Amino acid sequence: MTRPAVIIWEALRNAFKREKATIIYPFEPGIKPEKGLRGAHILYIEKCTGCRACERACPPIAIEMVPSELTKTGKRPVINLGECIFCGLCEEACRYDALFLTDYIELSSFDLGGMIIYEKEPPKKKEPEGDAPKEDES
Amino acid sequence: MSKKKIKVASPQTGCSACMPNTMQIPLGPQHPALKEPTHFLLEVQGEVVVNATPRIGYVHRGIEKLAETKTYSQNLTLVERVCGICSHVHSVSLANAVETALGIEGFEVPKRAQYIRTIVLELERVHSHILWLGIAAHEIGFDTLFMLSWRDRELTMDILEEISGNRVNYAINEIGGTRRDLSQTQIDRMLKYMDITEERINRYKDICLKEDTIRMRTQGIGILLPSKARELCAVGPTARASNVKVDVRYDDPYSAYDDLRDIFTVVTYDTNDVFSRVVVRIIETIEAVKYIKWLLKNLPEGPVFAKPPRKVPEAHVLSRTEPPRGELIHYLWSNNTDKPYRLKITTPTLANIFSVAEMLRGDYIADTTISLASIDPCFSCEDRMITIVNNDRRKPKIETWSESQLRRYSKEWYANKGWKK
Amino acid sequence: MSKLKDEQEIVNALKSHFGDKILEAEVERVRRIHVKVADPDQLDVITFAKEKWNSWHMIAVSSVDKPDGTFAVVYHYDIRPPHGGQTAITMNLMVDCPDRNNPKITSITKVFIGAQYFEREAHDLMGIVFEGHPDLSRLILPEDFPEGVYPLRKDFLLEIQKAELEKKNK
Amino acid sequence: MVCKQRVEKVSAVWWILTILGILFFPGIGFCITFALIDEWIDRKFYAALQDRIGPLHTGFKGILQPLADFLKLLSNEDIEPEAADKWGMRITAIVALVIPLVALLFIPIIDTTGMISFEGDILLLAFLTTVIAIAIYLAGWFSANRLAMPGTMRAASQLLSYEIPILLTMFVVALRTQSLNLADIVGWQIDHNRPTLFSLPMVIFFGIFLLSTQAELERSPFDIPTAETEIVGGWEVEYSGKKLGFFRLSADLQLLYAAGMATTLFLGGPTGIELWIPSFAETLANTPGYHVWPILYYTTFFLIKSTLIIVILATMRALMARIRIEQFLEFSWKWLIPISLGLVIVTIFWVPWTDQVIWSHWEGLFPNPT
Repeated sequence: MTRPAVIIWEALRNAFKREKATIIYPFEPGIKPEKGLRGAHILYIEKCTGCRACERACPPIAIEMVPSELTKTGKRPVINLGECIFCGLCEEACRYDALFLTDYIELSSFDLGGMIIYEKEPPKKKEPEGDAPKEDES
Repeated sequence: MSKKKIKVASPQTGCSACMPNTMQIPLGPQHPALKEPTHFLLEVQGEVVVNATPRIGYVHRGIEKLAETKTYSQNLTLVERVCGICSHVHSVSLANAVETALGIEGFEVPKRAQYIRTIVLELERVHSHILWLGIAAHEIGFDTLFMLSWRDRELTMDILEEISGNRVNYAINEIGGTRRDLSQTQIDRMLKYMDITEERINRYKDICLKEDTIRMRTQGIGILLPSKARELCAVGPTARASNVKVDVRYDDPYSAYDDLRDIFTVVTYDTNDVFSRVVVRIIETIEAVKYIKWLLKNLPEGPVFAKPPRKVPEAHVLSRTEPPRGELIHYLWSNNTDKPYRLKITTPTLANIFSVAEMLRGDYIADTTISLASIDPCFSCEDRMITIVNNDRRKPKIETWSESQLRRYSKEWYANKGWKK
Repeated sequence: MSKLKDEQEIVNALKSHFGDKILEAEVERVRRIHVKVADPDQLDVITFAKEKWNSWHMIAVSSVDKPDGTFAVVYHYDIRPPHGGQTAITMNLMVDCPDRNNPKITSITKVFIGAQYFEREAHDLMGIVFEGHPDLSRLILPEDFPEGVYPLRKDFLLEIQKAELEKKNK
Repeated sequence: MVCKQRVEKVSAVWWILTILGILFFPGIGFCITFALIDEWIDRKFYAALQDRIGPLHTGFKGILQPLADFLKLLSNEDIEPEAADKWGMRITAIVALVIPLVALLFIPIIDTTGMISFEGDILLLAFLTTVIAIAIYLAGWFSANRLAMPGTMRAASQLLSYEIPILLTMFVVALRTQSLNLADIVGWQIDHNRPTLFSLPMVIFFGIFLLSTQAELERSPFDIPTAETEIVGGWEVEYSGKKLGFFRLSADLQLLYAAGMATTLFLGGPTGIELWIPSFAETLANTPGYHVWPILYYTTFFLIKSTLIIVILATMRALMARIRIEQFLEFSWKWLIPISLGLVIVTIFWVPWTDQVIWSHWEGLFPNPT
């Protein structure tokens, strides 16, 4: 037995429901799993040896090695999040536990340079580099 | 009406000279009903389509060529990007091919990894089919069903995000197993969510079977007879809706489908039209939920990853898998290095696009989009290579630009415009 | 090898029916058999398989630029097993095109209309001419793509490959 | 009646009041404002049916969103194709905006009579609705587009075949109330102490009217001429910028006009309490203050009733899939028109009799205070 407007009661129930399915995202927090997200990188420069394993593993060539005084081999990675595909291969390739993916996923920037993190040489100190990269303020 | 006999284009070529009393209407490359660019040139008489000529390749990105320059583990992430919706099945297919080649040397993938892969595959099928249901409802102007079905799809997406760390490109596969294991709390939550999903899909099945207007719009249009479906190599739900019993999960079991054979049913339906495809997809979703529950309950213990050797011995491997849309082929030639010699990918849409041209013939214009959507098209193919004819009049030449050249060009262009970097 | 009985039977049937025409025929692994024939014979093999085992499914057509500089076209054909078993067996039917400058092969579309788009794709990207194909116009590449440039051939290099080559030469 | 007093005093004050009335209240300004709010109600309720929130950020709960959309369209670039008839496109856009505005002046909103009211105005309104259909047809024709042509043809056939049930409904109400004047139709409902809706064939005609209205307004599920996923917007595919803004505003005004028409014909127009307590009308007229209280009272009831109609139309929008044009026309010619024609005959011959029977029951429910 077919008839038109089968969905009517469900639709009316929805209409007078208080909680709608929409999440007003930037104003309300979105649903996020507790752990395991792959977001922006965090680099512990004092553990990094500049072995280039992450550069070799990176499929979209988003990691570039630049000269540095802080590591053994004199190189350190610079990560371009604009080209990164967040696959996590670099995290796996790193044998010295220096590079991790954090769960910081709300990345945006108004210019191309804003997406490159760890571009400047960090100051020489023993504490690990700060938290996840800050959003560009321009 | 003129007495000239209307010459219908031969199915062999799919194109013909313009017929009398026809008007050509382009469908695509940009069209509100198409989520991805493709082009169909429709010849219509009044509201009736007499001929349709497809043209594809607007999203050709050169993945097959690019795959030859990357290592196998990098390629897994590359082939995931062939398609945004059925991404996992591509990486499973490639991983299967590589592992089969490694199997010559006695390499084996842990059972638990196979199960987790299959769970993700079926979750992907659930979310893809619900997504398709929403799109189909949108094409026939039933936006309420579209919104509600996509709301319920979020549950599946949340599960996938939780177990893999990403909503679209899961990157859960690795050659030799999976990267992540399932914890007991995750399994319990998945079982709970699957119950809700099953209830909702049964509700949609009810709606689709009982709603009059859906039947009016889907019955008797986009007809693909079984004989035609066989002749034109239709695959997947498109073929199964034409009552052709073909399903790679059953015919050529991979991953954990070998163990599923006892409870597996190949869903077919025999009205050969769009309605048949709707029914097949919905019932397949219910079946997929059943398989997920079975796999979760019978998940074997053990490791999820075995370290593979870096180099893959020389072999020609054909890996067949069944994405939500049809049949996916990865044909791999390895040559004893860590990079493939040749990787051939055939996506289900390429196999089905010929059937669409057949379906459209004789239908109304109003039905073209739902007929086209009924195969769940996914136009993802190859290279982003742009040809630019330079403006030098004395030496006109065609240049082929690669993506990085284009990027460099765009950066320079923006720099000239005074933009920041 | 009782496990591969069906596969062996198909190979034997093909060998006994075609004799010398089959250049190579072997069971690769479970549910995969490999057959190699010379140019026009693939039509006969496919027609034979179609009629004898009531098979109808052409899975895909691949084209390969082989390491020795010639091309090969591989037809992947789904054969329903002879004893009504439940799994399907895939035949990889390889055909060589020995002439690199003028690769030609007889089209399978006479037997299988459905293989038309697979062959057009191979023509577009690898430059193999399928004789007897009804319509070999461009399918994937744009219309203004330069003639005679085929992206999937090994002599077409991407930028990354060019850079690698330069490194090696240095 | 209030109106008649006003007509007798043709003076400078009367002229100024009339012109202000046409321009602001209850004329163009009020109608456009209320039409935009109507669109907001429509969108909000449609969203709620689909478990969404709908417009949210512009103004209170997004109430200014339709206005913002309209202003945005006004500021957009206006593209006119080479091959199109440019003046034709411009004029049809303006005509499409003007006609519903004119038609709205006939609807009784702040009084039991409209701004303009004469014997036989219902005929003029019937004519104006047809002109809208022709304007839409010409709009598609002038734009000279391949995708617009099927849309135009669909629009023409759909609008013309659903015009007939609407006209039949309008005339059956006129037959029932023995008048071709909207003011008299409202007056009849006050005199008989009930809306026209509460008599047997009228309920069915109310349904037919709403269905055909939905089809006339080209709203989902009957948005066949402008189906976005099929023919990319149909007849309005080539319209952009200001002209599209005009068409959108015209659609809102048509929605308000249709709601007003349904209110007037079936729900007793802007009247409320006096439908059951006839003496209330006199009390209202004798309240202190120059026409302020009656105007507020009538406007409020009109708003409530038309909003109800709009909510019904919005619900209708969410329930079904869009059906094909030929199925839809078949439905009109094979079912809707024969049924309404049959019911017209029923009304002519049988209603005076049944009316008495039914009304005798109603009388028991609402005792007459006089």
